[in-house]
Amino acid sequence: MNHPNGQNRPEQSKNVKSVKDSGGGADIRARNLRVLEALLFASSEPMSTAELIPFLSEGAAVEALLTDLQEAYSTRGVSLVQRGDKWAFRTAQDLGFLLRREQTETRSMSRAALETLAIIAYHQPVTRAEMEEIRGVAAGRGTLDLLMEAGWVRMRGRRRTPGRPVTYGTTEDFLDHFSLESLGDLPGMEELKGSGLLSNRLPADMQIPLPYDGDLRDDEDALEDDDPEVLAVLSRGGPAKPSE
Amino acid sequence: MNHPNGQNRPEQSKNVKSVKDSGGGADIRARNLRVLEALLFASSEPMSTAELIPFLSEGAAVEALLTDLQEAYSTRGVSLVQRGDKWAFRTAQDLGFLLRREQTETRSMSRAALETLAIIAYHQPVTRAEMEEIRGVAAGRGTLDLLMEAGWVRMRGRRRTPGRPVTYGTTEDFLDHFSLESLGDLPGMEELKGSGLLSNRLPADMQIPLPYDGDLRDDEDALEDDDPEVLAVLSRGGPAKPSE
Amino acid sequence: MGVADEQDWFAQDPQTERAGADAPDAEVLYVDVEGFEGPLDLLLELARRQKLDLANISVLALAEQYLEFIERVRKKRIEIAADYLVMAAWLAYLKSRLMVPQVPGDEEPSGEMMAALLQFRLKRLEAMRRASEQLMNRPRLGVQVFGRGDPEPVDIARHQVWKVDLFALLKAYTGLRERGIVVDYALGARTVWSLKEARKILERLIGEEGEWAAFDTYLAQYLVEPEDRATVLASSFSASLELVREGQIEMRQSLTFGPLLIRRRKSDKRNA
Repeated sequence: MNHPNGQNRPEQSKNVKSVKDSGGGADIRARNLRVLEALLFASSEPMSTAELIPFLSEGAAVEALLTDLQEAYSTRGVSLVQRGDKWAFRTAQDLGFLLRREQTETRSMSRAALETLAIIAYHQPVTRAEMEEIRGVAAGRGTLDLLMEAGWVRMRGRRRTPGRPVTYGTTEDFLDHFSLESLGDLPGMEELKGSGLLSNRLPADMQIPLPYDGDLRDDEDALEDDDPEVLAVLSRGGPAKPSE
Repeated sequence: MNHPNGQNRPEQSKNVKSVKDSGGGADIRARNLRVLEALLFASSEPMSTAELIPFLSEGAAVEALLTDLQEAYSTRGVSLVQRGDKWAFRTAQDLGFLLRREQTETRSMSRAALETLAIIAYHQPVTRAEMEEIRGVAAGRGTLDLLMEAGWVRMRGRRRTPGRPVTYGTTEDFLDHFSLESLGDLPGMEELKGSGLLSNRLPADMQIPLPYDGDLRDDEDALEDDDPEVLAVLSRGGPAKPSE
Repeated sequence: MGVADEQDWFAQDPQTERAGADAPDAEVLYVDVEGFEGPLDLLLELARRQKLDLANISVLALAEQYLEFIERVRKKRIEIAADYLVMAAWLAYLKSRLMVPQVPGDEEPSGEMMAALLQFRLKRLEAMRRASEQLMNRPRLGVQVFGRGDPEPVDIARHQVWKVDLFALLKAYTGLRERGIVVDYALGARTVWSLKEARKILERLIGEEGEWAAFDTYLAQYLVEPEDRATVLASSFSASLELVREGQIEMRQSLTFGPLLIRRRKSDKRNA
């Protein structure tokens, strides 16, 4: 989203009615909350704080405002939720049974695809060979394509090991779809961490990697735009922006 | 949105905690408000009370609930608005500017457009046929449209000749953009020669006309508002006020 | 624990509803192998029949069951994927390692290590399988949780700023006007003296005189047009050098940038 032009800023601050002595600060805060409300309500996609800040008053503490707003909506029919680094309004989870709609997309997803998705989510960054090792079976090319097309999985980079295999991870859409604030919210995460089952080695080593969707790791290289594997995905009609 | 299936209704009423004497009523009301909130938030279209009722508790006063909700949101960044007999959430009116962005892009003009503009500037009032004669090339419709969209060219009137062709001239914005106080500031033949823009080897009979952007000339008729060509420009997304 | 009968498996297996007890054996088996997502999946299923808790399974019994199963499938001449055979070979090796005590100095992983590894992989697969189920049971966007159904689009007003100045406008205009009258001042192509031409002219001009004369004076009539000067002088001078080399003329210059004198070589004429 583009930043507003310069004209909006002064208009915005002038509009704030600052009548009472200490009322000014409260008014500004109230206005910032309204602005956040309006922006997040109007968008169907989660928005980052960077996208929101330009609309707030100078030096506004956006995180604190968002937390306040989240609190204000905690008992309502819609909630303000955090999805990775972004925020969005979503219908309250407890009303799900009431609003439930049929969805065909995931119905058609094979057990293989769902297992692969779970492996990527819990083991990321993970290579295709590692996925195959965990499932004990060769992964069809179609499975990963399907997950990338759904927008849940992306290519992250290339592992700095012989053959430079592509590493995969989940996307922000994945968090949004499964109502997760972060990868730490993945179900059973604590238990899996404790059991050492997220390791590629025997638990004897007790080296427990956590799922990681941050920047490239030391052993990952960035994907080039003209990377043959990226191009192959694009030509198969995969996601246009795998690194988004 | 689909109506809930039959199973939901009983479950829904059971879920309501009705413990206290009058507290039960308040709980039901709060829940109904939450449900309305979620439904109206998630709906892709405004919803009628008839569509909302099946989701509410038995005998709920939907109109009163909607009015309450409207009241609750009256100071927020989004408002509950009534559209006919339907209801929807919309960005608060005073925050509409949040959803408007200005975007400027700098472009250079094609030679055809520049030449056409120059002809109009020097030869105005000028008809399309005359422009084509001077340029020696048929003018694309797009060129004139572009110049009108840029706000530099306007339709002046119609020439009182067979076919009553539209005459074109320049606008105030044109003068503004090129920092001309008036059309008289456009350099004449001698100045053009002096600046080296025109060579000295011009035929004796060549003339650079004196531009004219005054009132309608004797051979010009005013354009009517419902003139088909004016309407055609408007329908192509041309300037709303060509004579501005 | 003994080797389970195949009919037992099917009776207990919730995944293979298609395989009825009365179906022909071959078909049942075929369907069943296809029903598994690879050897690890098959092992996991076998392990589940043995014990619910993977931590307490007998890996040896598991290996035996697997090998037995594969053996029976092969006897029925049903093609099975290489993955299953590789696993069978590994399990056969595991079985041998488990049954024969480890010799000191043996570099190979012990049977116990291998068993632990298999157990780990089975547990990990089971964990991921459970995780995928839990994931699908999360409140999902578009199923139980909804975003804004009618998002309000951002209205982007695009302004085009044209990069045009008065000079460009005037240049376009004058260029256009001049383009219209291009015929009137079309000049002949620029003169270029070729060496051959220059030599011909020079030979004619020098004639038979045999007197010293300035190079320029010979060419005077050709040097009137300023734009021709360079080509006339350059080509004539080159041609004159050629004539000197052939011994037809002589050239003389008494000081730097002084006048260049030229005459037909007399001796040359005499000799001829």
